Amino acid sequence: MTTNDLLTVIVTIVLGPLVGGFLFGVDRRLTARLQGRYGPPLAQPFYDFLKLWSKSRIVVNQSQMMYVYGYLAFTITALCLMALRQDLLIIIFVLAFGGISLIMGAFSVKSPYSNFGAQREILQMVAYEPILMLAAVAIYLKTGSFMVSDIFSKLQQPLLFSLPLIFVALLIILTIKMRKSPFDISASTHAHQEIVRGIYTEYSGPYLALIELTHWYELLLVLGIIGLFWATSIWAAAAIALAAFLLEIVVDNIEARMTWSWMIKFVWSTGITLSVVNIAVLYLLR
Amino acid sequence: MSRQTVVPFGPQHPVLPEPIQLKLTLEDERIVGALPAFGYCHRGVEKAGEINEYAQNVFLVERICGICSFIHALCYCQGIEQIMGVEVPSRAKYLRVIWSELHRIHSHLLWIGLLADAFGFESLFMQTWRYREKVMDVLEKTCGSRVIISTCTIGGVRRDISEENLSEILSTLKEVQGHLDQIAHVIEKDYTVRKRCIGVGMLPREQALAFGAVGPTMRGSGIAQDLRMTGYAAYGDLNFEPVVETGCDSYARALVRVRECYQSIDLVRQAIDRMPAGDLAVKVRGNPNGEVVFRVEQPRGELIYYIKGNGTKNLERLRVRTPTYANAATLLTMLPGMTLADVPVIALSIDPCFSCTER
Amino acid sequence: MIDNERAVTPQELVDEVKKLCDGGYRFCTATCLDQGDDFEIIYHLDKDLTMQNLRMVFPKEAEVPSITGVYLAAFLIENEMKEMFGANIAGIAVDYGGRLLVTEETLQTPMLKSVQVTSLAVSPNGGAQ
Amino acid sequence: MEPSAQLVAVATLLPLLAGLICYFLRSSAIRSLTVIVTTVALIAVSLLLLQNGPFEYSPPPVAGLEWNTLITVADMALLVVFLALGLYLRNTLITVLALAQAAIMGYFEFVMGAHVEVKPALFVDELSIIMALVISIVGSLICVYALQYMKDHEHHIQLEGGTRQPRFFFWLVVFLGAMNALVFANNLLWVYFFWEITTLCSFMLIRHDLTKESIANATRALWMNSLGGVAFAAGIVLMYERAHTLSLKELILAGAQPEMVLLPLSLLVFAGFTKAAQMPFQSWLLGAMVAPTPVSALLHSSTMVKAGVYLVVRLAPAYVGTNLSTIVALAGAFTFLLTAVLAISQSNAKRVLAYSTISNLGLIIACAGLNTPLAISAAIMLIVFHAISKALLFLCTGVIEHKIGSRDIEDMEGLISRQPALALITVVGILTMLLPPFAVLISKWAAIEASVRMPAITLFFIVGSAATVVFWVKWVGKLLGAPSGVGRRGGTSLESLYATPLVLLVGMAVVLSAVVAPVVNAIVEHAVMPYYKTAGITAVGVDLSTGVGFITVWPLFLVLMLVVTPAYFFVRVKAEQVRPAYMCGENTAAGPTVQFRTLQDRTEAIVTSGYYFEKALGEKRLNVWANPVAIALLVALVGVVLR
Amino acid sequence: MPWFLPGVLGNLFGGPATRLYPFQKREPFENARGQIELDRDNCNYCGACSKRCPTSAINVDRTNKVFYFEPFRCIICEACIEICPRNGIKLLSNHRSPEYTKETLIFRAEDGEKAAAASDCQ
Amino acid sequence: MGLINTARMKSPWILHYDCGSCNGCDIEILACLTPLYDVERFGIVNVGNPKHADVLVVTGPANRRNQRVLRNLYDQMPEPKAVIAVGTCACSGGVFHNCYNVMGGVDKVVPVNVYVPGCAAKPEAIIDGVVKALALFAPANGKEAAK
Ligand code: NFV
Ligand code: SF4
Ligand code: SF4
Ligand code: SF4
Repeated sequence: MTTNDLLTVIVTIVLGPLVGGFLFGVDRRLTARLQGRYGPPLAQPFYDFLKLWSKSRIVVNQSQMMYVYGYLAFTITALCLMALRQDLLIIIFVLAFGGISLIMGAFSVKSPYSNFGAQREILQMVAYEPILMLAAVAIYLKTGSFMVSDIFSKLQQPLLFSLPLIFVALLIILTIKMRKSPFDISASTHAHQEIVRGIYTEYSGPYLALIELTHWYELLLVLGIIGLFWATSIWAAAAIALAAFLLEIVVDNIEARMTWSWMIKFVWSTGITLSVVNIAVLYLLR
Repeated sequence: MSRQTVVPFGPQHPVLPEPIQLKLTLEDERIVGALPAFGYCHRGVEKAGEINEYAQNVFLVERICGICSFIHALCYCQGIEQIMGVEVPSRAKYLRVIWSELHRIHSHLLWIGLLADAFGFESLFMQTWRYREKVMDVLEKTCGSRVIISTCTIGGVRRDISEENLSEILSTLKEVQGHLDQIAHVIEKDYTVRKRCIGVGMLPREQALAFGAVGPTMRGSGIAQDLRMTGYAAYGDLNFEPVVETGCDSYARALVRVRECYQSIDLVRQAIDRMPAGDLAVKVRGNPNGEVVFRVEQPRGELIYYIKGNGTKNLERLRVRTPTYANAATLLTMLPGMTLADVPVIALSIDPCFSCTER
Repeated sequence: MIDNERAVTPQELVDEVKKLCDGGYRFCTATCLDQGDDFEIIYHLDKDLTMQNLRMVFPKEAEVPSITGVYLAAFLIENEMKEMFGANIAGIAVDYGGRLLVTEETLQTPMLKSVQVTSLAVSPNGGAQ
Repeated sequence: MEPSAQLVAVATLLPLLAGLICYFLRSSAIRSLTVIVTTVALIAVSLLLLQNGPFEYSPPPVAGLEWNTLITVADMALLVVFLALGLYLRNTLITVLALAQAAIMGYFEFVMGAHVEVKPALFVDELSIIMALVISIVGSLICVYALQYMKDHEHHIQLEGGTRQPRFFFWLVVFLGAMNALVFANNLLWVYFFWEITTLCSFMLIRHDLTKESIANATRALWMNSLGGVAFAAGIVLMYERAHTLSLKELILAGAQPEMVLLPLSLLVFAGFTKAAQMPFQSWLLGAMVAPTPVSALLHSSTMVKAGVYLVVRLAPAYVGTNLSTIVALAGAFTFLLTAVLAISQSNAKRVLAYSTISNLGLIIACAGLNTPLAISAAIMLIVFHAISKALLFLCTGVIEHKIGSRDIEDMEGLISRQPALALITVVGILTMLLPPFAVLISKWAAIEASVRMPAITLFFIVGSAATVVFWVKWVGKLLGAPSGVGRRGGTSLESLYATPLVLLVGMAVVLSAVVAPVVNAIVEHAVMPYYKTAGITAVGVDLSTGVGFITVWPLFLVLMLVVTPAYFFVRVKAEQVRPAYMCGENTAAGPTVQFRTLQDRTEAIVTSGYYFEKALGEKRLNVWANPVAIALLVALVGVVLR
Repeated sequence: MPWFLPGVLGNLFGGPATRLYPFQKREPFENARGQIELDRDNCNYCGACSKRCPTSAINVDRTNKVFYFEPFRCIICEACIEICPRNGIKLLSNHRSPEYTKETLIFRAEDGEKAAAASDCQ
Repeated sequence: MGLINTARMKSPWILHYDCGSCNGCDIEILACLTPLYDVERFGIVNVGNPKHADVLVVTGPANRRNQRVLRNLYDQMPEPKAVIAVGTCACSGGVFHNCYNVMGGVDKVVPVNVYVPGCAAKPEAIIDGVVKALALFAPANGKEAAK
């Protein structure tokens, strides 16, 4: 690890939440406007975070909080790996570790709603993991490597041109990861749901604050993956990620929440088909 | 080893606006058993109705529920009027119709919003409630308050609607109708909405009869029955047909309510059109003696009041059977076999109101 | 006296209700009244907006049959009558055991005329009401 | 005799000796002592073998008899045993299959009159050493565990009459010897002999309890493996006829074999499939779980099924780049995916583990089919790390079953508060199967990166991995789901004969993951190099590189430490911070039982269960088409090379 | 699928419909039922309103001429206004503001124009 | 502490519980969330889970079965927290004062910080009530919120 790498890691850890939190603020405000409301201030996520952080700690049992640390730590790790331009598959695996840690946390309390949330989160994971990995495979087919660094160094043309279908599939994944309708299945950000807050039900106060924080990092990471599709310059990448982000917010507001069975069917049929077709075309044209 | 899950759904639950518990037994997320536990809203209104003076009861019954408040008062007043043989001025009758129908519109719009919230369509919820506020404004303007409008009294009504306000009602309704078109369009066309409602919570016609369903729940199963056809208040003078859908599922019930909004708008227009001038109320003297069963159509269906007076200022018995009381039983047949995600949709599809039910 | 009313005995009740059910009637509700030594239950049924009422009078301690065998939908009201009046209705399909609406801490069988309810509103000037 | 040869002799013959001691000296103390001594010896021997490195050796004749002759005679005797078993069990299939094998071998010996002299008789390369390590370390730890387990077990099932343990340990220990011999042998005939011995051992062990079910399942295992035996025998005959050699070494060092030889190869691979319980043969391994848990652990981790994949991986260089290879990859990947999905609908822990084993074996076989240096490295890594974690999990399940009287995952709810240590080990065991930075996942990563040359296979891998997450995480969740409150409750301490193997295995699983780079460097690279010229996965310092991807393991471990250490050791919760779980407001006070108030104000217990998707993913639903597809793949396996 | 797209975009570009209460206050409607107030000039402490009040929010001590009013019990039903023979009670259209404590307002005849005394309600 | 107090005042998450009300006040609370009143302007979110809530908004007169639920919900909320009783019912029992199953105001069950009168309480009044309650989160501005 060089000093440069270390610097990247530190910058990612420090700046990540600022950018992520701001994006969440934009999300809240824009959503409100799309609904004809005035909406909260842009800094609302930071207020929420601080408030949650300052609340008294209540728990259900004594091991519950450990998993939140895991969720946070591994999500940050995944984001850092991304910033260090490491192996895409490893990034996906590490991100999954974060997610599984949260699931274990939800399971670790005997609570019906958190149990539902955890089960559904597993299903969500099952839905999106393959697509993420297929995207990695498709990128491999273009760059000959799984390294993010090679996307930046080896390509003349944005990935979007050769992987348009994969990109669409990733947009579906982005909806799941951002917990937006129609896929806010295991827990939605603020909307009401049959499973209450699902996987977050039993976390409160500072632990919930950490979960919010993790979301900020996580959002950046998935947007980062989206950004890879126009990685000719960092600004182009940011622009396409932002566009995708805004698109998700609009989609969230024009769809009802679907059920997990529909989600799996849809993501697997549509998402995997899109990916497979794209990969097949690439493979045959190679 | 059991692979079942047994959980309480309610009384406090974000998708349930009211406290009711469903004890759900699930396999994976498929419901195999559902039993409702009541009593979280029970106050004891029927007994209080025997303690209060019969005239005070108007204020009590309109607070049985804040969503269908006016029609409760209407039913009670008409019942007492029938026992006492009071003839109500005809302007009062028309005003009663107007407020009833405005109440129905606000109740149905409210419900559409809640349904949207139940399947996570937040913006549709916001949109519906945004336009519902127009109706609320009209109510506040004409009655002085928004939800418990408290304008019905024994012998007539307590407030008048000026010509100016009548025309404002018309223009507001026109605007609301335009927005309703948009909302109805989304409900009719949107894939996700249809997917979440069609085939969810089936209640075939025979079942609807056997379980005693009423109101839109019953009309969504293809039974054309609407208490307004009996012609209480001024309904006898107005033209309308019960709204019927034959889908027998949550979607059909949603469509019934959407179409009833249009119907109500139309009824208000007709009533304003034909409204005679005249007194608002007649003075009522004496105490009721005798019994009556009176029925009116609430937004949720048939409301039954059984009133028995004994010649004193206190009633002998006041019994209220609200539409949800009848519809609640259908949950027992609609829930099993569906999934957890459908629970809010199915529960809402009967438009439950437990403060009415438990009184 | 209300419209379309007929008296039934507890023994005939289920048969009568069954007949109406077969005739296409929908069960609306039932009303229980405390008449001193007797209970009076009026069953309200409806067909095409006309109501048919069955009035049944029976001594308070007598056991009467449930009609949930015919109309399952009657389980709520029967439970309620059992709970609120202490009417002895046997064989309700879903029996809440007298705990449908009220809890142990509430007044029991509150709808009986003999049970008195006092207002919670205590007048500030020492009860000059 | 050179030192390595002595080691081989100990590794193969000591178990036989120990088995005989166990069988004839029926005292439990002697048995325990024997098993423990054997364990220590085997572990030492295997480590020494590792230190000495590869070698070749042909044992001198004993008492004037060639080893070849000895083994041929023993082989024939074994077939007679099978025949007798078939008759005794009144199972025509077994009888016929035994007859078929006898006929083929008889044809080979007498009609073809082949007298094969294979030099060297023992061919011990890095792969053999790795296998020996797995067998000797993991396998013997299971035997130690079995000492305690069988005591509890016989108590548990209230065995009448004398103990049947001598018999049990005889087969158990002999199994290890046979496996060791199998991986050292160079002559296919020898391999075949030891192959059949493992079949016999497993049959004996599966039916050990002599219940109706165990006998039936043992019989199924026997006929399915006999089918593999027939294929093996036929493969040998054809191999000799077409390639004129039965030396593994020659076969694999020569690179891809001419097309003619692919048929015998495919038959051998077919035999490997039966032993590795690949679909459609999965039922024998699923049935095998009726046996006492140590048997399952042994069958699933270090012996039996590993013999199957060993053969497939071993022969891989001989069919590299052929259609056969593609079909092997497809069949393996298919089994990987389908059994992972099938595991989702299971709540019986041993069945979940069994499906997971089959699934992982499928992955290994698919890697063999991919047949690149990277894929083979991944396969070898999987063999090792899967064995450790899977043995651990079976052993845990066994203990859990004895502690709570059930092996159903739903019953294991909240084990973390009932048996904290045990639950923790189980959870770690599962996580080592599932998550980075643990080695099984690192291997899987390598496998996926290897598979990209055949994206179709990648698709199977990816979807299968997703399915894997479902059943593991569900299980972990059950173990962890503790009621509200603070302070550890209950939990008896573990008997040392349970604790030692468990702790050693979990330690190995974690430590080997942490040092995976040096491990790869020390053995895996060398196991691949000779046959493929390049190393596949390589260690770059503390990092691993697949050529197309790169991972540094230590930062992940660092993060893991950062999470677990403070949370586990420093954060203490006070009682006043505890609130009951959310139950829509109808919760009762926090405490060991989780209840809510419901109808009639009664309290009732919350019941939470995992999702099993029985209707959509149950065995009934999937097997209907999955088995035919698997059979079709098998037909293709032999079919593509028929000429 | 995007049937609601025009709706949300209309909202976005049409600007929010929000009334910025409490920064901008809307005039209450005429005759809105905001709160009731005793008009001391007209009241003669006859107690008719107290008898009619469905919530017992009004208590009148006729002998001492004291009028007790519990605003947190009142449902603004106007029954007292309708029954009062002397127009003793007025309806105000602005709502009563929320408080940290529930207080009973006490109007004594002898206090004349002085503001009502308040006492903590039990 | 300044920043924290600001954050607390700017991010009150509410839990709405209907404790046997007539729905009149409930729909007015819901109306507060909708475009015309949009209390999210103040950072208010209706979370529907006591563990995430700062402010408990209760309607209804509290009946005997419901009171234990209310108590449970209150206990599950982390400190600092506030309770707002919305509507005459929640303040005192209101029109249900002579109903046998009514406790008469939620302050019989949990400590109430702010009483919002009205039947039904108007959205404006509810907003006023929330603003009053928020003052409690900054101890300098009002009474100590955490009791
Ligand atoms: N159920 C009911 Fe009501 C209505 N509509 C009425 O009687 O809402 Ni609360
Ligand atoms: S307000 Fe009117 S009714 Fe009440 S005491 Fe005064 S005068 Fe009498
Ligand atoms: S407005 Fe109604 S509740 Fe209020 S004091 Fe007058 S009568 Fe009583
Ligand atoms: S205060 Fe009035 S509107 Fe509010 S809940 Fe009570 S009765 Fe209903």
